[in-house]
Amino acid sequence: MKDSLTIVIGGIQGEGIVSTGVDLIKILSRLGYYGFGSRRFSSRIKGGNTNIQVTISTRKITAVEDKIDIILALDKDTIACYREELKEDGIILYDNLLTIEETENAEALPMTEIAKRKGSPIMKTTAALAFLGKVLDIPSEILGNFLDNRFGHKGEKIQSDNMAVLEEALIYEEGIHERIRKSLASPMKKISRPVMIGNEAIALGALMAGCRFMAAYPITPASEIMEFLGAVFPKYGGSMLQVEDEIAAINMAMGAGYAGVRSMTATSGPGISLMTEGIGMAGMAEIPVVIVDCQRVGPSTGMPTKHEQSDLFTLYYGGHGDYPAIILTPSTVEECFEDTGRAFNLAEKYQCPVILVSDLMLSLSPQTIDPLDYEKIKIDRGSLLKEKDLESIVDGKYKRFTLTEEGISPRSIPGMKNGIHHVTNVEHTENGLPTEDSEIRKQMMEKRFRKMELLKKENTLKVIENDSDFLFIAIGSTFGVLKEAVEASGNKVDFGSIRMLKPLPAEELSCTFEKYKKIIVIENNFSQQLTAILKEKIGKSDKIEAFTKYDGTPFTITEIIEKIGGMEA
Amino acid sequence: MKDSLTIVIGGIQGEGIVSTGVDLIKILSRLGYYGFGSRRFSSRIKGGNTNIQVTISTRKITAVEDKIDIILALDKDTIACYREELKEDGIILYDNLLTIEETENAEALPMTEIAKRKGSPIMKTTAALAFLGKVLDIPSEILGNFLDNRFGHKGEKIQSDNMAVLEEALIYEEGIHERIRKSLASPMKKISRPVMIGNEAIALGALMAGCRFMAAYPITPASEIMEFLGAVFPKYGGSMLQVEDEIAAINMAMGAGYAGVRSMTATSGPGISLMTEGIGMAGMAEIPVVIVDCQRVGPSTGMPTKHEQSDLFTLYYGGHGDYPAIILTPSTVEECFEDTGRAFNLAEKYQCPVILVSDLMLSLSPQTIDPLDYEKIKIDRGSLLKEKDLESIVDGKYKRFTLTEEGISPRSIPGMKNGIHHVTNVEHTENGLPTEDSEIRKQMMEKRFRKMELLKKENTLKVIENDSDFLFIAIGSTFGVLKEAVEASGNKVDFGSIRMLKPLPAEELSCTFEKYKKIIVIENNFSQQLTAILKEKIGKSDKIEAFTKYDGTPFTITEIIEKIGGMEA
Amino acid sequence: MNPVKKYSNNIQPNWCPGCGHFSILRGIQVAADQLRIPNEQLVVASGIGCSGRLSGYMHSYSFHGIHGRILPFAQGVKLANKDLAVIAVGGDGDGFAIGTNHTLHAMRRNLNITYIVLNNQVYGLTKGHTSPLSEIGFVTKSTPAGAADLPLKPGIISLAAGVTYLAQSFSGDQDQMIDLIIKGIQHQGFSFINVFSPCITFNKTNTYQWYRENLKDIEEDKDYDVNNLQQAMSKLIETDGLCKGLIYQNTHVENPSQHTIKETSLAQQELNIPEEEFQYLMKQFQ
Amino acid sequence: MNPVKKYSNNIQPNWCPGCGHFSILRGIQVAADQLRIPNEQLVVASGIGCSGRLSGYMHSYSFHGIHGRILPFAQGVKLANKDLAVIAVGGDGDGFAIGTNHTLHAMRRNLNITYIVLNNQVYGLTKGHTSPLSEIGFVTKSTPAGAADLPLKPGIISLAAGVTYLAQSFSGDQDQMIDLIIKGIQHQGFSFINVFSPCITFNKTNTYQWYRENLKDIEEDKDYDVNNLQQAMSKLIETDGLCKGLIYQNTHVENPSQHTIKETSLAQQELNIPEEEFQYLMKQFQ
Ligand SMILES: Cc1ncc(C[n+]2csc(CCOP(=O)(O)OP(=O)(O)O)c2C)c(N)n1
Ligand SMILES: Cc1ncc(C[n+]2csc(CCOP(=O)(O)OP(=O)(O)O)c2C)c(N)n1
Ligand code: SF4
Ligand code: SF4
Ligand SMILES: [Mg+2]
Ligand SMILES: [Mg+2]
Repeated sequence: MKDSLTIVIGGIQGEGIVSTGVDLIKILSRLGYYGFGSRRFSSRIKGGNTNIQVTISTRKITAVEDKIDIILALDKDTIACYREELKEDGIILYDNLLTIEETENAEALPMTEIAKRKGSPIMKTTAALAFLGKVLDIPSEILGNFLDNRFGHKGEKIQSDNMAVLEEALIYEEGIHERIRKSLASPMKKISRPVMIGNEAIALGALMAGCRFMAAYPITPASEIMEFLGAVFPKYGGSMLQVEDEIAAINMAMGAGYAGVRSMTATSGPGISLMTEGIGMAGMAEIPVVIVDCQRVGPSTGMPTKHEQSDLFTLYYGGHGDYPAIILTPSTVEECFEDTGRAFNLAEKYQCPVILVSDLMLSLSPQTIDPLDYEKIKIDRGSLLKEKDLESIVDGKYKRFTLTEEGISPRSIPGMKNGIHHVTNVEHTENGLPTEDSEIRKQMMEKRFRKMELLKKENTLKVIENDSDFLFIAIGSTFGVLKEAVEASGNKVDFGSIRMLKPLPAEELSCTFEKYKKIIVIENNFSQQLTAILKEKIGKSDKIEAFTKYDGTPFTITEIIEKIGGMEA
Repeated sequence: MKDSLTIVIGGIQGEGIVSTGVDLIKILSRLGYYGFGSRRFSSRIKGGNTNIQVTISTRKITAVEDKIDIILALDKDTIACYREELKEDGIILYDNLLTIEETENAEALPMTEIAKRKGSPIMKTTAALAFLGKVLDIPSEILGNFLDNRFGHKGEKIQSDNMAVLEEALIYEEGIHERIRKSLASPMKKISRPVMIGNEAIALGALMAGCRFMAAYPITPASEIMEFLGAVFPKYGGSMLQVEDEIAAINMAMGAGYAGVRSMTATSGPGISLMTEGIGMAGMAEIPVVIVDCQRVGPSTGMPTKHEQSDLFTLYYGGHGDYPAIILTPSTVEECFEDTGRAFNLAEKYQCPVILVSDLMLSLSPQTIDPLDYEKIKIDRGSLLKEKDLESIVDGKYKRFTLTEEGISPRSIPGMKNGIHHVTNVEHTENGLPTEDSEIRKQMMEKRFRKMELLKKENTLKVIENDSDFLFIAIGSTFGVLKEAVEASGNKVDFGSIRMLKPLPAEELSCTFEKYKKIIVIENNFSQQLTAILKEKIGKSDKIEAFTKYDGTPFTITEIIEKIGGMEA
Repeated sequence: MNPVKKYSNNIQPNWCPGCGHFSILRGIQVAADQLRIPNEQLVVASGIGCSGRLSGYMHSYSFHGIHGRILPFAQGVKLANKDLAVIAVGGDGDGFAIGTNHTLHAMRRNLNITYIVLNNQVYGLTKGHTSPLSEIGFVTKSTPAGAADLPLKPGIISLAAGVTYLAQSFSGDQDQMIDLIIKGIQHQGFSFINVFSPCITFNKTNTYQWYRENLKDIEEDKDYDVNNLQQAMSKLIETDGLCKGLIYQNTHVENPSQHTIKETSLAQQELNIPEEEFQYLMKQFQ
Repeated sequence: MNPVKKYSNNIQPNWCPGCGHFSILRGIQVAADQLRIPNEQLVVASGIGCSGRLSGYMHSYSFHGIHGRILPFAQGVKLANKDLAVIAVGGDGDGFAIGTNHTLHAMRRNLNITYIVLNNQVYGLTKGHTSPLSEIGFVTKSTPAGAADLPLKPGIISLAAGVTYLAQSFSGDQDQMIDLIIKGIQHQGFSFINVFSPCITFNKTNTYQWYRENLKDIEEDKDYDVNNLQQAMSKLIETDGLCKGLIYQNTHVENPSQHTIKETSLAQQELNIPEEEFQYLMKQFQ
């Protein structure tokens, strides 16, 4: 009986490999287990190996484990890629149509064969799931129910064929699971939990936060956000448009934001580069808008299906001229949900662009989560005026950019009587009219940045203390790996994450950093981007150290454990 | 007899005010004086006040002085704007059509009147020049020759009318200059020197460096570069194209660079934001290309005709993913010329984008320079292969991105036999083919950044030592103001400039900074951009301090003198 | 009230005296008045250029954006609040150089907004550079040997992109212009009005005089059928784009992107989603 | 040598078996062979998309750029070295969504290059999103209720932009395609070939079968005059863009932007300017 098991499911791209992995996580989540899946895929549609590594556990997990208990192979590459990582007692289940070197621990199973016989070859993943179910001792009704449901909307034939494949596989060689059973300890609570990827949590967060408009251009690994909202918006009176490019997307989102709708766009690195000018406009014109960046490998087209965290510099420092912007950096699926909610509130409160940063692993890794908390998202529209607030104002005299102490100017939106005003992206007066007066220019710059001072007081660092002299920091999906590594290494170091990167509460961080001998920043990029931002803002250059990886793959738990070990020496 | 004089010429935009100022500098430069002009203009075509402040001196100067000796006013605003700055013995010469409060030091002169009588009203600037000539004791043949030449190509009528206006103004009230003469001491050498703006020096530098292609989109304050090259290229077998936008400009320039021509584009902030993706591609595909950024006030459309230095962040850190780029920051017109030459050599040597950064004041301020040195630009095409170098290579086996020790891979260009290769902006092998291999990815990232290590050894800091504990640093046009301020304050502090911002030779800088109590960085932006970059790269956060101005106007000499004074206390 | 006063914020435009853009500003003001659009229900959004300054002279909600991107912005406004009257304004460079992509896609998207191009066939604000609409041989600071490339014809391009309302007009003919703007605003879908608007400072070729001599008035042709796409295209090809009047209108095309929006504007939607609904959504993830 | 071999770098394309793009790759290889273009004189540049992978299978100089920007890049190559044969390749999204601006301006600039769009009316590489060329009602991941907006018609748009060579073709008809690519390369100016190229994975509407049934072959019409712009436009409007063959060619338009370049290519120019010449230039500043 183990507390956790790690399974790799691999095969040819385009044959439903990833879905099979997600199905497995969902099925086990219904039984009360937690699962986490890490995908490996290529920038091609069909052909080539793809796989998903899934760790199932009795406790909540935030990354996959490195060593593998079961390889389920629908192609040869999967075995070649993962054999090295197989544990000593690990097993390989493979389609018996593959010719591989026979070994003790390898079991040939008639996956395609059964699929062909009872349905069609593509249903071999159903057979695969059945075999996995047997090995893992999943009750067959659970499997049956799940798949019945899953194929329900695909038409009767597909549904019944799949069920036939399932049944046939389940009765194949009854005793197999006796021989190679991999049993998991009982879950703590036998409750069914949701399985989500970060992008779904972001989209759901946006919906709950009152976002009702999205304009976007497809790109890996961000497209799921537009797909989700495109599907659900009609029901809630919202609208998602796929537009001609990212420049149109950000500008259309700003137009909607200006006109009073909570609006957003989502993209990845190349799209962020194209949105640079637009984001600056949101800063200057004080338009609330939310931009999601799901980072992938750069520079340029880079490795579109691989993981990296290398847009931090451009998000933090990009865009000509100086303007305020807020950057949130959630590091779990739950935080993706909550921080998206927060993003829309901040955007309206501070009237500026808010960027929510994810990364490929956070955006795309399916995982069991504890049910999301409805209460976590409360809509607060900031200083948005109501028509009655404007009653006392003489028509034409409303000051859209009035210089307030906090820097925030109450905002009217088109349609409101007495709130009429001009907005220009040229430097402007309180009335919003263009000016070249140097005194006004100075005041307006200071006003726009004054807004950010308020935010700097908010808590952004989360630290889990283990009474160590070393603090490990990571953002995005890397935090999940770090967490697992620290726990696996016996909680030897303190660790944490920064949830709001900009404005960076330098004082709070400085204070916290004071306590440590070294701060080790773990990040997936070459230029030590997060480290550099911390050094610039906080100083203490000698204390802050980067641990980076930039080969397109996320950190493994082992790599971080080794780094933790190294610190002790 | 004074060593220097400062004159403001002002009037309505669109009436040739700036040209009159430039003419004055040119005329005096022919006599051996140095001049420096600082323009003030609006983002409109006709109407509104525009003016140019000109300092004339017997020694080389790099900024205008603050206090004014002569106001030459063709409108009332000019007087209102500058009266405060007039020295005690200063005088005002104004068009007698203006109704202004009469004062002791103000002289009404019939500028428009004479222009109308002898030619047309627009020629009042010629009358103005004549009156200035009289006050400054400029020999009338010199004036005559200059203007004759100047209007030569505008047609006979315009030429002769202007000459008539000149004559009439010169004979008007013979004795006037006796009363209000402002005499300058004799120049050191009576030689004629060129008058240039930074943009002309950049364009000329590009031409001399072998640049033969430019694609660009017009924008203030960069357009003069495309205009100059558009005019001269045909003669030297080059081509300048105004294209549909900045995205096309950078991509077309890259296409030409890839195909073996030294090529460039030039723009300002908004264009830089749009080029962000393209610049990253040059980094990834290792294409030599030169991008000039003439900074203006941001963010967004900002103040298009005002001065700022606020693109440093985006140039330094902008663009998704990590890629190498070189940033040069000349601070005088002469350096604009030389550094542009250097930019093209660096681009080919290091096969990456090279950004030359200017600012509105450096780009547009007309000034007398010492003749540019032909020898300063020597074309070096780096590791560009010749067809014969490829003879031994088997067709199809050439490795465009071969992993060398220095990171630089010898480059073939289309048309070369045996040099055939693929280039992709996806991560690639040595052969240039796409790969998702994490080991190769790592090697390629390291290769691309290894190139920059070589450059970090090059000297980039220029420091003028005055045996002080304080080092003042400025880049771009601010350096010129700093220089004048330090000299005027009696050389009380050390000062200098950084000529290559990226890669920043952190070691050299760190070593130099070690010697000082404080390093004061003077810059025109809100976010202390240069200061932040230095802090990030060099540490020593407590020593480095920013002195900023972000109201759209450049520093005055007095402001910096005061800051220098403050350091002593 | 005087229609111009009603929609003017009393700022003196900073255009050169005689600039064609004055006439278009007035045209929009008069049209808004005749249609009795409440000031607060009107949004005038403009790009960057001399033309872009127009929005800054309106007494209405008005927005002065960045170069070439005003159409996506204006569409966002309309999508957010379908009850607003949205007019987008820009220069020929704004709409047919840097912004061409958005111009075409806005036309095929066919939202119910009006787009007016202040077409002077030159870049005014940058002090005289060539435009993609400048004629071959046009000498500017950036084309010292004369513009080399075939000019785009906004009318032809927009028909090709599927525009459902196309009119061309001239700053020197206010009456027709006002009429065409009114019809454009009334049109249910995307209306595009290309107004030839002389730049008296930097375009010495396409002057008021030149347009008077060269623009053919389509309304003089009694047989002309504004609903006939083929005929409209032929007329434009035949006149090399130099014609004015209502050239084409198609009232049968829906604007479905906009129809995804229910009766209530997005900006007026209830934002709070009840907890049961949330739990229902969460169920999908099990 | 086998023409395909001669221009192939022997990398197995990673397209789905049956993808229309295979046929176009072969078409380019055969055309290059028939025109005897030396491998090292050929530059094939492509955008991003499944289509964009094409350049990576050529044995020639080849470049795989960024999404939507391959035409400016390809024009830069040609301007730098007019002796090269330059073929730009991209998807329908690449050329008519994000890249539309460049597509139109490349056409009016009329440099002597060939542009081939691998038009599957869908985004293949992002796994099935709508394209601006998708038909109304087309259901994709991003248009669950069906595409809402009028599709752009590449043929109509390009005629409107002044293209001097326009052909449409079909992956399922290699012979005609090769012929049209050859003629396109031979055309002195910008040649555009819109090839309908089925995406068998994500476009279940516009299949091989569908194109076979719906594409009208212009070459069957003996009276058709390829030099008549009006007729070409009418034909495209009439067939709603669904026709193939050589649709329009204009051999009378110059490509002057290119003519600014002297006999010698820019890439072969002498770069050093003699000192006297420099001094002469400096004199202008006094
Ligand atoms: C991204 C960007 N590029 C360039 C500019 C500079 N610019 C301002 S207006 C303009 C063109 C103006 O021409 P047009 O659109 O025809 O308007 P007009 O001034 O003629 O009315 C340009 C290139 C800018 N503001 N932003
Ligand atoms: C700036 C940018 N935005 C988005 C993407 C993602 N992307 C890659 S290919 C593509 C579209 C592919 O469609 P198409 O051009 O029609 O080519 P196809 O794959 O159908 O051949 C998109 C949106 C990108 N690479 N770069
Ligand atoms: S420059 Fe031309 S377009 Fe601009 S305001 Fe003057 S006349 Fe009008
Ligand atoms: S997804 Fe479509 S376009 Fe892409 S390779 Fe497969 S069939 Fe071809
Ligand atoms: Mg214009
Ligand atoms: Mg496609």
